[in-house]
Amino acid sequence: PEAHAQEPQMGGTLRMQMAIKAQRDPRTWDWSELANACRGWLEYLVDYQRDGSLQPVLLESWEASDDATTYTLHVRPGVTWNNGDPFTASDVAHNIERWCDASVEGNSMASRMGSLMENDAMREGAVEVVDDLTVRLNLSSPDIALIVSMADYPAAVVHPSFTGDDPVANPIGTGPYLPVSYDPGIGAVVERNPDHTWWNEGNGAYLDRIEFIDLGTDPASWIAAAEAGEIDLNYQAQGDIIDIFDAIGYPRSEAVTAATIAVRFNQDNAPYDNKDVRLALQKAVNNAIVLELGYNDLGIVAENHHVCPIHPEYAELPPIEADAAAAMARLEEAGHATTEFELISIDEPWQAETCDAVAAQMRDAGINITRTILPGATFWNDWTKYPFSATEWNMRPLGVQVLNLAYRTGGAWNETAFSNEEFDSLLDEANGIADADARREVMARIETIMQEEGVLIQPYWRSIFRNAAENVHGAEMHPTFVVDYVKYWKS
Amino acid sequence: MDPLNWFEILARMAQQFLPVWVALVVTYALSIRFKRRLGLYGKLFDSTVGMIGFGIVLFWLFTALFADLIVTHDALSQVSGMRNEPPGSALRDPRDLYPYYLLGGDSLARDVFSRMVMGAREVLRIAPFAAMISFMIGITLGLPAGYFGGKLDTGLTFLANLVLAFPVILLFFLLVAPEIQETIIPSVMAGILFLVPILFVTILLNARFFTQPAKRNLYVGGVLLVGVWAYAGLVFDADPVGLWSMSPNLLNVFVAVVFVNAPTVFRIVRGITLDIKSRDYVAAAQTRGEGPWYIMLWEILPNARGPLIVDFCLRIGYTTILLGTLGFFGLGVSPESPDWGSTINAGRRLLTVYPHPALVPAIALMSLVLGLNLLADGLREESLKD
Amino acid sequence: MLLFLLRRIGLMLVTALCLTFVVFALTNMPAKLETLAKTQAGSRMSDAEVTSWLERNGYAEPMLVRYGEWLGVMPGWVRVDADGSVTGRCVALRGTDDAAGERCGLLQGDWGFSTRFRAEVSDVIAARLGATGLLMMWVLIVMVPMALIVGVLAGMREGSRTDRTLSTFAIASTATPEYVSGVLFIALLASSTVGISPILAEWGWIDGRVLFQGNARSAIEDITLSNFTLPVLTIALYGMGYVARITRASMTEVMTQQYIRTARLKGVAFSKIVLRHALRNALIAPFTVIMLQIPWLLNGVVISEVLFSYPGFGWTLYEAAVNNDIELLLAASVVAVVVVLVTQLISDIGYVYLNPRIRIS
Amino acid sequence: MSDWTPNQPILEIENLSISFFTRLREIPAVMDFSCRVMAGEAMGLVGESGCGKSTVALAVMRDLGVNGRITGGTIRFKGRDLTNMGQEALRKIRGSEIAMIYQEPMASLNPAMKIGAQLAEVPMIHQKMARAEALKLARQVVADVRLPDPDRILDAYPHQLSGGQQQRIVIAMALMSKPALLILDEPTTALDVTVEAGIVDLVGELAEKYGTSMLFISHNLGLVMEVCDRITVMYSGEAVETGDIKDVFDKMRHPYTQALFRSIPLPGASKTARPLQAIPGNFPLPHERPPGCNFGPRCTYFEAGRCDAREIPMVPVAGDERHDSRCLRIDEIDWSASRAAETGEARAPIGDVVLEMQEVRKYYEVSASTLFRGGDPKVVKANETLSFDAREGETLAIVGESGCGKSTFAKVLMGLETATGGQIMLFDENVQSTPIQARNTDTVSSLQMVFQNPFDTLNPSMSVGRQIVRALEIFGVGKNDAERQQRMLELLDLVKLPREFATRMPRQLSGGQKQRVGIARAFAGNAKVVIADEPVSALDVSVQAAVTELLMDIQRKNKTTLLFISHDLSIVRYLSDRVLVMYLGHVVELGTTEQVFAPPYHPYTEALLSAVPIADTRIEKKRIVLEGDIPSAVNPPPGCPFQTRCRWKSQVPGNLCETEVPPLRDVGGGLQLKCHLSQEILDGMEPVFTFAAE
Ligand SMILES: Nc1ncnc2c1ncn2[C@@H]1O[C@H](COP(=O)(O)OP(=O)(O)OP(=O)(O)O)[C@@H](O)[C@H]1O
Ligand SMILES: Nc1ncnc2c1ncn2[C@@H]1O[C@H](COP(=O)(O)OP(=O)(O)OP(=O)(O)O)[C@@H](O)[C@H]1O
Ligand SMILES: [Mg+2]
Ligand SMILES: [Mg+2]
Repeated sequence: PEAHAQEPQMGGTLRMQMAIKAQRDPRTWDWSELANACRGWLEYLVDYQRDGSLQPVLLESWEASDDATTYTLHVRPGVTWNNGDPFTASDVAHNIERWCDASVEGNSMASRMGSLMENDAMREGAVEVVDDLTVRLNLSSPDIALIVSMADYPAAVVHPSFTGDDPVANPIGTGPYLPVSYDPGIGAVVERNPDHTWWNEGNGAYLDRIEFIDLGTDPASWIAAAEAGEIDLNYQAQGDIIDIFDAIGYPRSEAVTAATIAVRFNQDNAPYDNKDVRLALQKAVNNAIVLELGYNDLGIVAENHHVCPIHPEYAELPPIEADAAAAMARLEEAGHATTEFELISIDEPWQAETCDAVAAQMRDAGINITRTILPGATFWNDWTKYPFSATEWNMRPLGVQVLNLAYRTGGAWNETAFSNEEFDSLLDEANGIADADARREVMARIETIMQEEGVLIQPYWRSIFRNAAENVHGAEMHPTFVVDYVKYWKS
Repeated sequence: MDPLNWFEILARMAQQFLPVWVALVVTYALSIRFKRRLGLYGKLFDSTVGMIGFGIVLFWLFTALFADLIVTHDALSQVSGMRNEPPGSALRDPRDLYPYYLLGGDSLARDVFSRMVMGAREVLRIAPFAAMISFMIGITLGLPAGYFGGKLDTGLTFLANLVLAFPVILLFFLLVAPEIQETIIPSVMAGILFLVPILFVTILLNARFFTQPAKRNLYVGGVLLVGVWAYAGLVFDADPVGLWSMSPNLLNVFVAVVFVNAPTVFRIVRGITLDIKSRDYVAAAQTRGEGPWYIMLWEILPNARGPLIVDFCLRIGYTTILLGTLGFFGLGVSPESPDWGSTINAGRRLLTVYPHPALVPAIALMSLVLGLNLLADGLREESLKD
Repeated sequence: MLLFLLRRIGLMLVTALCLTFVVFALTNMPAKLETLAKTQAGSRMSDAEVTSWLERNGYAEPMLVRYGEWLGVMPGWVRVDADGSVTGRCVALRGTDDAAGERCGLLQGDWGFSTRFRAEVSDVIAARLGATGLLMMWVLIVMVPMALIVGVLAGMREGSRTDRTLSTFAIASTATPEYVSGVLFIALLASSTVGISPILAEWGWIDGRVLFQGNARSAIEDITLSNFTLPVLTIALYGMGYVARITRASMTEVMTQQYIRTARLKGVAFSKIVLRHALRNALIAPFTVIMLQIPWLLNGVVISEVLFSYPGFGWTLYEAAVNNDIELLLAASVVAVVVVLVTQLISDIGYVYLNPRIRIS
Repeated sequence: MSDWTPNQPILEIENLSISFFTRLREIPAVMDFSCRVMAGEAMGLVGESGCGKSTVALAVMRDLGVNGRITGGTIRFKGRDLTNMGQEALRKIRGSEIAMIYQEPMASLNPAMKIGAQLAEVPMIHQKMARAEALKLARQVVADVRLPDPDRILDAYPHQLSGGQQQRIVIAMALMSKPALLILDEPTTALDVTVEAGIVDLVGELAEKYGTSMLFISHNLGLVMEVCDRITVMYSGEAVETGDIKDVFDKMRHPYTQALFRSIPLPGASKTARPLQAIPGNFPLPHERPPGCNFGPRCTYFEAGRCDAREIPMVPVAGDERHDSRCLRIDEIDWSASRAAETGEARAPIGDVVLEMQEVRKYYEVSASTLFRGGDPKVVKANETLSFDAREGETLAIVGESGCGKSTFAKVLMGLETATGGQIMLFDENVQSTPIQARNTDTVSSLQMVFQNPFDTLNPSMSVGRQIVRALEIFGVGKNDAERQQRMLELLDLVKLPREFATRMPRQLSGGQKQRVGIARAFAGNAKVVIADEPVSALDVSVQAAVTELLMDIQRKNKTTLLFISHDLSIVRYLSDRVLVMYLGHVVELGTTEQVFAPPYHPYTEALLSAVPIADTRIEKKRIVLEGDIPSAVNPPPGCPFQTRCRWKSQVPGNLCETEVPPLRDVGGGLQLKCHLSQEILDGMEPVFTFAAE
């Protein structure tokens, strides 16, 4: 049976619990679910693998210059769109241009393409179509994360005719599947496209049909559906839910990630503009206990600097220690012994629980803290402005990526209002070092600054989990929540 | 240490509840002794159903009162190693803490027993108070609507029906939303809603004592003083002494709950008023030349108390359920609050493996509502008998 | 009769108008619009992006104007972009550029567009109402006879042991809110680890892993005993106690009436007294209550549909509220008002037909 | 079947004791009650409210409810003991051999069943008759009770019939299977006198026709006299005297019976000449009965040590057949001795006009049926052109059937409603369109009202004293609380209530006591004019007398003008100076009491008088039974309001009665009539009452 199990089996219908949200332009996607539903026909230039490597998909290969300012992309030959058009270098260029259009609200790709942009649009000459199968990118500044960014879920490659908002309504793509139905909040169905020859024929597209079932956010109903045999796997399970799924015959698969929760201060708001306050609050919290109580010990302890041991450039610093008494003393010194702090979080259970655990630690130390939990819809309205709140950060393959996004002075997603010249310039420097080991030295200093400035309490790096029935294969949890159902199969 | 068995758990819980038992015994002994002199309350002790119901309600009431004496742990503190532990589990490292989690730990390693006890306080702090304000509003509007009739009645009834036509949950989603919390809407509504009780008592006393200005000024002045003080604290959070205050969140919940309940009370009061106003003693008051408010508040209202008290009991129960509903939709009061609704909702996810964190507050909530219902039933039965 | 109906319909319209305006006002507050923009166009948008999105999608006009647009008394908004493409409320709804500048609101039969479900509101509501209609039908089929039987049996002989037992049961059932009973039912009947399902499965009494399904999603396609029992039971149980108590009260009252005594002293047997003399009179009050319960059950429907993820009207209402789907919410409130007032109407008319005392005079 | 023969008693109750078991105590409602009804006999059962009349009746039906139990004695029906009969056997007897008729006709009929079905049920159950046949029988019985158009009635629901018609249906239902015994528990109390007269006639006739025995329960001695052959007087759970009607009425042999008769106004009684005598003290509650004779504490012939020593047995009265009394001193008392206080006080002098009403009209607008037919509102003409005046110290009685507009008039006068037209002058002040809130305190306090229902006039949740003090506060009497308190106690004295009643709650008072408090409250502001809207009609006869006397007393003392509204002509005759007879909102007759009660009469007054049952064997009465029902005030008949029921109509030439409202004209001596009848016919009218013997 062992050998038998290795051989992918063709056919079958897979039913997966996953939120189905209203579709829109891929570059503005803000939920991986949006991308996952479309992965059957919208493919990517490159894929990020579970093991951390990058695998070329619509590209065959690429090269970067040493200083990471010039990239040459080789387009995979023989790829066709499902309407029959061949896939060429100009399609690649067209997509990059789309990504660079910052005038589209919510286009998050624009923030990743900064080195190719100028005035909210693609810089003249940034992208050169060398020939039908070659594209050259000329960067204005070094960017080691450019190719990795192209594996991010909003970087789905669309046909030049795609204008509207909805990739389901007009599903022209290069992949082997086609959408059958798509009802936000209810579910979606994709089926294998019989009229299209997929470039990677034979290495996937095993399933005939995939049904996504949106069961809402309440994990109890996922369990109920599983108990009733209505789903084969879930999208993601958290905390005790994982155990329950285990118990009812849906074993878990784990992905160790650099995804985390940032319990961050906004330095524009008093009293968090006071570094002593920040450090005192940090000191009151034992990250290991937060991991245990807030996240069931399903991850690894983090060190308040937002660089993960699995990042290639991670530099190990001396361990941090919690000390409730010292924390309170420091707070007293800063004159905030009786100040009432308010920790805001979204209503997502694991985040709320983590914050509850953080708050409980602070309370144990004698700090006066209250909690506020906001529903998702409202939380995101002001997520960068809350004085003291927790934000979930998905994993980025490189350590510098999140730092660039979230801690650089004036960054759009800089929710901490952290502004430190040394940090900014060190980050610039790191961005230009393509070699990870070389980058690590700069990183050590960057991480230290983060800790010394008390930018955030980052209790842990979370592992993420998926439970699937035993006859589902290839569907192990992916660190960036990729559901590449093209590769899944059922026995 | 070994975990406790069920017998030990029960024994230890009974021990923790000692203050409640004492208070219960004293109350019952006194009440039964003097029941003939205590009017409707005394009659309650003639009805088994009523006594059981009252006992349950009183149990929770005393639990709320003596919560600080009863709890074994802080309701918010989390103890390492106690996540989802079953009832009777011993603490790994008790130090100076109570060595057991009597009813186990929840998913955040907090003591389920203590949370349930503190939850009683949380629930009994809001529900009766909200029901009371609803009643005052329903009464203040229902009396004139029933008494004067005409356009006023038509208008108020339309408004009441308007609110009643609103699906409760939609109303909650619209009113308890955090976005609304930041606007002035809750404050304005609270401003209006909390004004009514003050007006109510003022008119009540004025109607009664206007023939004796000295007394009237004293009473009304006193009421206004306390009223304005509480009002400033509750609505504007501007109480100089700091006795009265309400978080915007709570205020919002409060306003929403009152808003949902008041129209129903209005309808009941209006109906009773229509009935009572045709009685001769009302006519007698009219022939004395009494003002309409005196007649409404002193002639009609006291005689409507029977059904109103019954409904009040039911309404507290209903409000408790409503608060739970809010918790169910994540709209509840403060997030760590041990109130039963949110606790049930939090515990329900793990129900199939760790039933205790959800079951304990669920049973508590059920028993309180059941008690209130039984009490109302007993009261209804006894008030009909004479 | 006609005049009466017209008056009622008029009242309904006015109520709906007031109500939708309140809903409109509350859902269109700046903060809520911001939420909408973010759920629609990306949760991590900047403020400037939000403003421009709102402007481009017609949310920037004054609220009254937009309420007028929704009603259909004002022409829908139109926007001509620099590149000449025309967008607008009616363009989107009708699908042609010609419609720009027309009125397309409720009066024209356009219920608007649901931002959450990306579909015409009328389609969404129609589909979901159908689903809830089925649910309600089963709830009533289960609840009403059970409640009436319990109530009549209990009220038949006040104070008897049957009465005490059944009344306590009825009270307990009203004291158990849906979110408690639903949860208990799932734990008890729909879990393969606790409750009775594992035992039954072990004995081989049930084929699947669980007795009933704790999830009713599959009921949209095919209603089965297994997937529909729990949601129906959950709603029915809470309402049942209430109706049963009303029936009991009504029955006990009727049983003390003179005419029952007359019948007894005429020599009518007890069972006949209950069936022929008491029942009809006793059922007048519960009838009204049952009708008035229907809108009240909506609460339970929302909870139960969300709990069992059954996409009906209650679930839609929840989703619309959570996602600030303005036009869907408005339509849902109109439906709610209509349901409330129509049931009231039926209850009034039914009362008259059941109660000969009013009918003839 | 037992060996019962028709010459044995059909119902024989022996030493019956019945108790109700409440949570607090056992209430012995009936003790040692015996009574015997022969075939074809009508037995009357009289006594004060609460003395156990209904309990006896229900015991015969074996329907005492969950907490009632027969604790001793036997009830034999046709020789069979009912007390230990099984349910099934009982069911066979109920409705077929014993039938019962209750006080409230409306409540006795199932509102949701057609009359026909309810009637037909009886033979269908007992004789297993087919439905069609049963309906035919029903039709016949309905015709027997003289209901017009039986087919329509069989097909109607109860509410479509008037009260009188309903009561006839109830009687019909009882007669459906020709029962041997008919129990009637106050069958006419809820009905108007004119309707009552019809029913009483009917019952008598039918009993004769069907040969039914009757147990007739009533507190109205007059009624009992008209219907029954024999009577049993009950007091506090036991029979105190029983015998033939004539024997008991003329030669009563128990102090209670005597006292009862003295407290009802008989023709000839008058407030100045032969005042009523209330029985002193209160009726004992069943569980607070004194030892020995129950009536002892209230009896003028009470002899301590003897009457309260032991149970008193029933003893036969010498010289009479089947006449028993429960009195120890039956042979010692001089039963023919006239009453102690034979002379009443002189009537108060009558002063100036204090109140004058001119052409007062009150119309109500009512929108018809609320639900289905909206549209045009209808007008209820509750009062039509009322004109009269009242003087200081005078008692003006206003009589008329239910719904004729008496209370409306009172409300208009009080200012609770404003008149539609006309003038009301109170002490030369026009108060016609001034609602009460706008009147000044003096006017308000000088014009007060005593209400009909004693159980309703006091706020149940305020102590008696408080309610009086509140009136004092409002009327501005007294400077401070202490003074008002003092005045309140004086008022309690005035109405002869003990002072400790001040702290009692109304529910701790009996009906008569409540009514006294109501009176005290009305006089709190030294009222000059008091309107009493049926102040005693809800009270027991003996209490009635006491309250009436009290009102008279106060009137004499304060020179109050009393407007006494009533439908009870006996009491009106007893206490009023002048009488105003109303019919359908119109004043049909107005004159002094003597004038009104003697010919010439308005035809309506004549009928009203003849309908009054008189508990005096010496008086003979003309029987005039009014046909038809009282017309609705919403669409009154054209012309004379009474023309639809008037037996004199044929005497008026042409169709004057149908077309023209007659004017109110003086027919001599100040008597005013609203009638088209010519003076000769009026002068030729015969008196309704004649004293037979004298
Ligand atoms: N179900 C009962 N429970 C307790 N006491 C009762 C019950 N029914 C009657 N009684 C008491 O029994 C006594 C006799 O009542 P009953 O109804 O026979 O009087 P009644 O002579 O018919 O009076 P009325 O003229 O008012 O009808 C009263 O004191 C009453 O309070
Ligand atoms: N508020 C009102 N609205 C409409 N009609 C009324 C109103 N009050 C009284 N009526 C009508 O006016 C007429 C006279 O009523 P009123 O109460 O004066 O009669 P009454 O002589 O006092 O009768 P009763 O002896 O039954 O007390 C009745 O037909 C009654 O239905
Ligand atoms: Mg009686
Ligand atoms: Mg009246």
